[in-house]
Amino acid sequence: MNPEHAPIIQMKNIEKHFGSVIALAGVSVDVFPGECHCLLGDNGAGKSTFIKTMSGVHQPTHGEILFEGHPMHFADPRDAIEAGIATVHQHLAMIPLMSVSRNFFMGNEPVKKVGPIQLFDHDYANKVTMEEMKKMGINLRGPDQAVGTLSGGERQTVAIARAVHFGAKVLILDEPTSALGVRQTANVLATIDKVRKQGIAVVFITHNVRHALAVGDRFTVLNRGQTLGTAQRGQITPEELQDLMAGGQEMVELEGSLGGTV
Amino acid sequence: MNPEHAPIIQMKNIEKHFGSVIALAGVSVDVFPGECHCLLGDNGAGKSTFIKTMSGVHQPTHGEILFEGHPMHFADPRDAIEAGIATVHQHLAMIPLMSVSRNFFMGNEPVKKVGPIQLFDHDYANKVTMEEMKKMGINLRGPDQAVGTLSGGERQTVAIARAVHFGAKVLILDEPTSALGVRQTANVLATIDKVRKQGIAVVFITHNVRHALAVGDRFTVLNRGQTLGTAQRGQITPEELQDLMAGGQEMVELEGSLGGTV
Amino acid sequence: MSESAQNTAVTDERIKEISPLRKALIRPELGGMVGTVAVFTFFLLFAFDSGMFNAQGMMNWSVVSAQFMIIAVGACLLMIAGEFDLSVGSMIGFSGMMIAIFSVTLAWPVWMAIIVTFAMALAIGALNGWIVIRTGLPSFIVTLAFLFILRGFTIFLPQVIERKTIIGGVKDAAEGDWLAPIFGGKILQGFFQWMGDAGIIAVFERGTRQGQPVVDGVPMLIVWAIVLIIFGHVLLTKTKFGNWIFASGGDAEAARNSGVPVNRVKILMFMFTAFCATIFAVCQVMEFGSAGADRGLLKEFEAIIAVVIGGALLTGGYGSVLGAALGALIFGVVQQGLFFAGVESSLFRVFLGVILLGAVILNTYIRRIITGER
Amino acid sequence: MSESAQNTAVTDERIKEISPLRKALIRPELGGMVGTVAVFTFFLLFAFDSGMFNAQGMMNWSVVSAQFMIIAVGACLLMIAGEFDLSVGSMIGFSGMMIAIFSVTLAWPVWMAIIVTFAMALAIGALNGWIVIRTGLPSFIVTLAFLFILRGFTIFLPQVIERKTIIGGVKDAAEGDWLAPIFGGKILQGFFQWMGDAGIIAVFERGTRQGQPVVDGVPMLIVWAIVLIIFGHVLLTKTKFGNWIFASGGDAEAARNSGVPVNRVKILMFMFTAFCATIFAVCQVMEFGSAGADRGLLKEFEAIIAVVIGGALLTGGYGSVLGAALGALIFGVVQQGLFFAGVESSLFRVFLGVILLGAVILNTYIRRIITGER
Amino acid sequence: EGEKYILVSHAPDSDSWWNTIKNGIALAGDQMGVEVEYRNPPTGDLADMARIIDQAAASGPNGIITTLADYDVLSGPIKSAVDSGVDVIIMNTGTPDQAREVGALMYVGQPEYDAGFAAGQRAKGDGIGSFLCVNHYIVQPSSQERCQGFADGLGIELGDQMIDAGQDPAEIKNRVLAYLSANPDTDAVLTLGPTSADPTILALEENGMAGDIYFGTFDLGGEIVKGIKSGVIQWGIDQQPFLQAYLPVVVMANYHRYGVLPGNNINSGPGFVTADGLSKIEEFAGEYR
Ligand SMILES: Nc1ncnc2c1ncn2[C@@H]1O[C@H](COP(=O)(O)OP(=O)(O)OP(=O)(O)O)[C@@H](O)[C@H]1O
Ligand SMILES: Nc1ncnc2c1ncn2[C@@H]1O[C@H](COP(=O)(O)OP(=O)(O)OP(=O)(O)O)[C@@H](O)[C@H]1O
Ligand SMILES: [Mg+2]
Ligand SMILES: [Mg+2]
Repeated sequence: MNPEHAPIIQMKNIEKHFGSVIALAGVSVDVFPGECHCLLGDNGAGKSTFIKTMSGVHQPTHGEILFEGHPMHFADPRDAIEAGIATVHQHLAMIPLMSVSRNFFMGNEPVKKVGPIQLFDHDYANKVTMEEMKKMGINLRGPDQAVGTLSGGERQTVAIARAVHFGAKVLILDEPTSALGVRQTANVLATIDKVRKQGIAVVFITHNVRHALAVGDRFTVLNRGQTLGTAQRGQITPEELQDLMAGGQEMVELEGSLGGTV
Repeated sequence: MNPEHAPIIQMKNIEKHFGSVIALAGVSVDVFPGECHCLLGDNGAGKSTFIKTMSGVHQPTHGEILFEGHPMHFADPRDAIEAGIATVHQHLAMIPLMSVSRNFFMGNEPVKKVGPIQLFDHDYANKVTMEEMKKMGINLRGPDQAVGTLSGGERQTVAIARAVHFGAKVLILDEPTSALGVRQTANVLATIDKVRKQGIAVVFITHNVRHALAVGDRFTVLNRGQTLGTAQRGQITPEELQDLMAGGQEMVELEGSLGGTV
Repeated sequence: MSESAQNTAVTDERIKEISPLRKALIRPELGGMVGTVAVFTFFLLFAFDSGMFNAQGMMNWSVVSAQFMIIAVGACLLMIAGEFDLSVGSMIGFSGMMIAIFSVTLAWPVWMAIIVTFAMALAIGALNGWIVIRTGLPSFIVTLAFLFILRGFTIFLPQVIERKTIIGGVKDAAEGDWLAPIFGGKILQGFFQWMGDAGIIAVFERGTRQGQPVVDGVPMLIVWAIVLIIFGHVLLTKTKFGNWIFASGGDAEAARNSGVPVNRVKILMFMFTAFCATIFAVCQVMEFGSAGADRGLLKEFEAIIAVVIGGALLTGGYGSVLGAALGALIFGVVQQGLFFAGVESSLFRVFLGVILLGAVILNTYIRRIITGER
Repeated sequence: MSESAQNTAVTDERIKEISPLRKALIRPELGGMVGTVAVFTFFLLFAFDSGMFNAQGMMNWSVVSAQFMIIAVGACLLMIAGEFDLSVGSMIGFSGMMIAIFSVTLAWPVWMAIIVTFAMALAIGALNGWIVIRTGLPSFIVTLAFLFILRGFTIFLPQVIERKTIIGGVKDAAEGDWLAPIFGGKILQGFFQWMGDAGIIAVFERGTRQGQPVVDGVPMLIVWAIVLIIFGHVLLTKTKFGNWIFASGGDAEAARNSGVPVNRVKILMFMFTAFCATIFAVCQVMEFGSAGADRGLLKEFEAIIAVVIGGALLTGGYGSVLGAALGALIFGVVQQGLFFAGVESSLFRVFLGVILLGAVILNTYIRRIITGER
Repeated sequence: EGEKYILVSHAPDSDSWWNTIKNGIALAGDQMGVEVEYRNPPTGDLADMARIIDQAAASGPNGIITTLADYDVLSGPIKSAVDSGVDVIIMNTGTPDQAREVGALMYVGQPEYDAGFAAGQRAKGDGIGSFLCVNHYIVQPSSQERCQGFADGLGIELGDQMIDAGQDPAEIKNRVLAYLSANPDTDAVLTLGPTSADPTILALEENGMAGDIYFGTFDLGGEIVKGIKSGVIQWGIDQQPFLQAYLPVVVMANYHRYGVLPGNNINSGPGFVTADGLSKIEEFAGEYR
């Protein structure tokens, strides 16, 4: 981790209002290449909303986004993807009726030329899909299996594999591990680790302190649309982080009755 | 925990085929009142399918279900609900366009009599909804807020609160904590604990070993549609359980690289 | 925890102030209300002296609107339950024809003809619903098939039986029947006579009815419309069953998992739609005394249009009966008003289309402004 | 892990054996294929000697089916993209009328009339799509509005301009035009003449055309149908854009988040539907030489029916162009076959409805048997 | 001066034949200096037409000119209009008796059944024993009366000789082809107006029966006139819709201005149009003829 490197994305004072609901009330976060930035916080804290402004799904009501130092206005997700931001959304971005390989390459279809016409290169797509899914520990019946017939965790894995495969400079993962089994979770965390080491910036949202601590370099905690501050790895103990994530409220009684296992 | 008590639900050798897919290949599980039975297992192991046969959503292809000692055939979820089985499904059972209180009482609407006509008692429904949600640590803007405007975790909490409120004899929770924040998770676990102590049987599906260990009395691990056996609390160490959940595969290398934090 | 809970229950800093007025306005029928005001303002300004607002003119658009309302109530509840019915128009034709065949050709007593027809219509509605439920096909396709089937029988039967496509003489058959006046009669006749005598409304100048008021009562059609609206509104918003209707349309799978008898709800709503269509048909046959193969053509669209103008979502799970009733009112007033305003008749459809589009866009737009969603 | 991965990639004990045949059958057009076989078997058995399968008869139902196919291809792609268009029928009327007005009333060269009409139709299609995208309204409502608006203009314009509702004389105007034969001409005439001379197909025995073969060529309508089917099929299954069509219809939000330009896809599909409708209209006008205000009535339903019979999902995201083409073939053969078989013609609609329902149920049922889903 | 007359028809928007009617009242309106309006139920639903007559009466015109497509449905509204002081003339459909019954001033038109019957008798004279009736608007009662009258005029059963042809020209054409190829010994074809006649002409040209099969039609139009001229069509029955629209306006205007009224009903048809003397018809077919 080179201390001199500049942030690839700077989110400055982002606000986002939905009608009368203020989902984000001024959040600033810097994302550095080669680092995994964990976004933590309570349900409804605004994490998903925040990363959606980063990936072009929402336009911020106020505030500025700098990408590689230049102000950026993403009109829609396509712009963000073209700029090199790959996102796995909490509510999946998969089409249930389409095959795994069509889903995998959706928006990034490989083409082969047949004369003057560009055709979808199904063979290549199928091959790559099977390979990538195998890498993640999922064995598909075939690349033309419909996504709708996969279990929740399997779908999640397809989405992550896809983002990693195309993930250019920034990879955003919104609670990627929440539906995953132990083995798949380990795979995803290992993938994050690998990707980060390749110099890609990762934004990782989770409710699981342990997962965050396993791969995180920086931790930002959101609470009710505001940031409670960013800490670097080593500056904060797991217990402090856990307290922050719960909004600093009295967890003691519960913890006591359940034996500190949360 | 009375050792003489009889199981409330006995699932015997349940098989479930979807066309050419064998989702369950003979799973037997007993559920006891006053106990929390944890169902664990990899993605696609068949956990959701299994509890769906228990709650009347699917009919098993083979096998028998005994409820309080009598053979039971649930033709649809309504039968199971009437028998006293409340379920929170992994894919939520909420209607986004309807208000929280309408959702809360869906299928169990309170009525008041006005002359000969039975009317939906909105006042009562609103009051109860607000109270129950407050108990779970969620503050609603109002009972007539649409569920679609809640965050994922908030919705999950509504579903759990509803099942607990009406949960008669058996409460089935399919990955209830996966989308929840630390505080809400603690709340749900505490709720499971409380419910169990009231003599209700709880079936709890999770991927999180720590959550399972916090409240589980028995642990059944499914793998590829078959059961790897059931263990009682104390008979098994967390490490063994974790290994079982991952299908007993070599987690060592991954664990090593990530510092045992999964 | 409990402290913060109480605290935030009182105020939540993340929520901007919403005025109670605004809150009261966030309801499906809002667009319909605004549209109604707009439409009346428009015609009061541009067609006031065309006779549109004298007694006769008002009765004219009231009756037309009441017609739309009757079928809109059925279509509305069905749409909220997540389905729709394209066979409404054919059902109107079919039911009317059945009554005429039973009472005129077969010379049954009219009350029996009416009751048997209702039974048949309900059975067909149930069949529609049953096929939709059992096959999982979209109701669009199933009811489209019934659109053709019912219309086909409506043309075929009278032709085979009577060798014509119109069967008349129902009025004579209904003379003295106890059930017929409930559909074809009028009420408040004394009141209108008094208004005529008092010079408040115009009276006939010549003919057999000289001296009688031009409008001599409120047709039962209007009474039925009001009854159905009240029934539908109470059913939808105030009862357990209403909650099931919303739930079935919002997400059938989720509702089923929560113990809502979705199949029963949907089938009942198909039957209710058929019931409304039959009320329409019976009122029409009793008023005009004949049934024709062309009755009810395209009425299904008019019902759906009224419901959608009234703020319901085509995809189900959201809407209101009052909104649908206002939609029907708008539709009726616009349709007749265009005639009163003397718009070139071949342009009528163009106006209809533009107004439909305008109303629906306005509807969405207003809803968004007020709820603040984007 | 890698060991087990390779292991299970080869066999998965949780999956029963599926024969390759069965696997090959699991495709949207399966129902259409079975339906086609069933329909042909039926008519071969019951109407073989009615002239349905001689050269003339075959040309008869081929032309009708080709008509359906042309609009079904557009409707199919649009439906897979998650929208549908109720204004197809009105668009057919409108485009035809525009060509007639341009070429006859304004006396433009026919090629110019055709090109300008195509441009207008594409613009209207794009407007349809743009409104749907911008307002988020269901396409049902938006295109229903255009159904009325376009039909209204189709009635209004010729009346204002020519004081008639049928404008004829396009055939004379098209004499010698270079573009018109591409829509109204016939091909393979030499081949058919040869077949007639060789006695393979019958020749006229009386009348003005004695000695000529009863079928004297393949109309361009059929050629267009084939071209559009191939184009649509390749576009949908073999290109990047095809993947976008599926994605837009399957889940627009998810597709958008993945970088698919959903709006562009949908608008283009609306334009393509309008394009197909205009091809239909031009072929018709060139064949019949006149344009009428009532052309294309109810064609939107026929297109949708064909597509759904062909196995597409009304809700989008699933379907096939080949299926839609088979659906159109079934629809055309059944319709004409009933006439050949001499079925009482006022029962025609009843049969149509029953067959529609039967075909769609069969479709679903077969799919379920074969895929094993319940 | 400035009287207002409203003509209400039973035809759906798209029926092209009614165009002549619109042109007829427009011309009469111009010539007489009165205001005229044309109204019709967009889908052809007669119950909607009854509402339109109510509405027309409520808007207070001097007179209403209307068809009487179904006595049961329309007599009530028409009587109300008459009673509230609006003068009514019945045109096109209905019978003189029914017109008197509802209190109309007079009837101008061609009784449909009678016209069909006359045509049937004429065809019988030409040796016809079987026919095909191409009905493009089967739900409308008058369309059926024409076919029925024709069959009765021939003295045969109508049976299934009437087909529901739909309104799409390609479908009409192909259904005619299908029928004729399944029933090749059909003697005659009867069409009910330009909508069914134009595609039928093409169908006959295609299967080579043009000029060979006996072909009669109701109501004139551009293609029909050409067909008569070229001998494909033997005759067209002209009910002179122009007069049905034009005369009532003139009669009513004069009645309101000077109190004069013809003492009898006017039969505008049936007139058989054959290949002789077609020039004026040719010029104005579809517009005033
Ligand atoms: N489209 C929207 N319209 C209105 N309110 C919204 C919308 N999207 C989000 N919100 C509100 O904004 C707040 C933040 O939501 P968000 O989904 O960002 O939370 P989160 O931190 O991702 O929660 P979770 O951990 O449960 O996923 C919530 O109160 C939610 O109700
Ligand atoms: N309706 C269905 N049709 C076909 N296959 C199905 C269906 N439902 C489930 N399956 C298959 O059955 C297997 C078990 O699925 P299930 O959802 O029960 O897994 P799970 O243990 O709940 O996984 P997760 O932890 O990811 O939720 C999966 O391989 C899935 O693809
Ligand atoms: Mg979130
Ligand atoms: Mg599961």
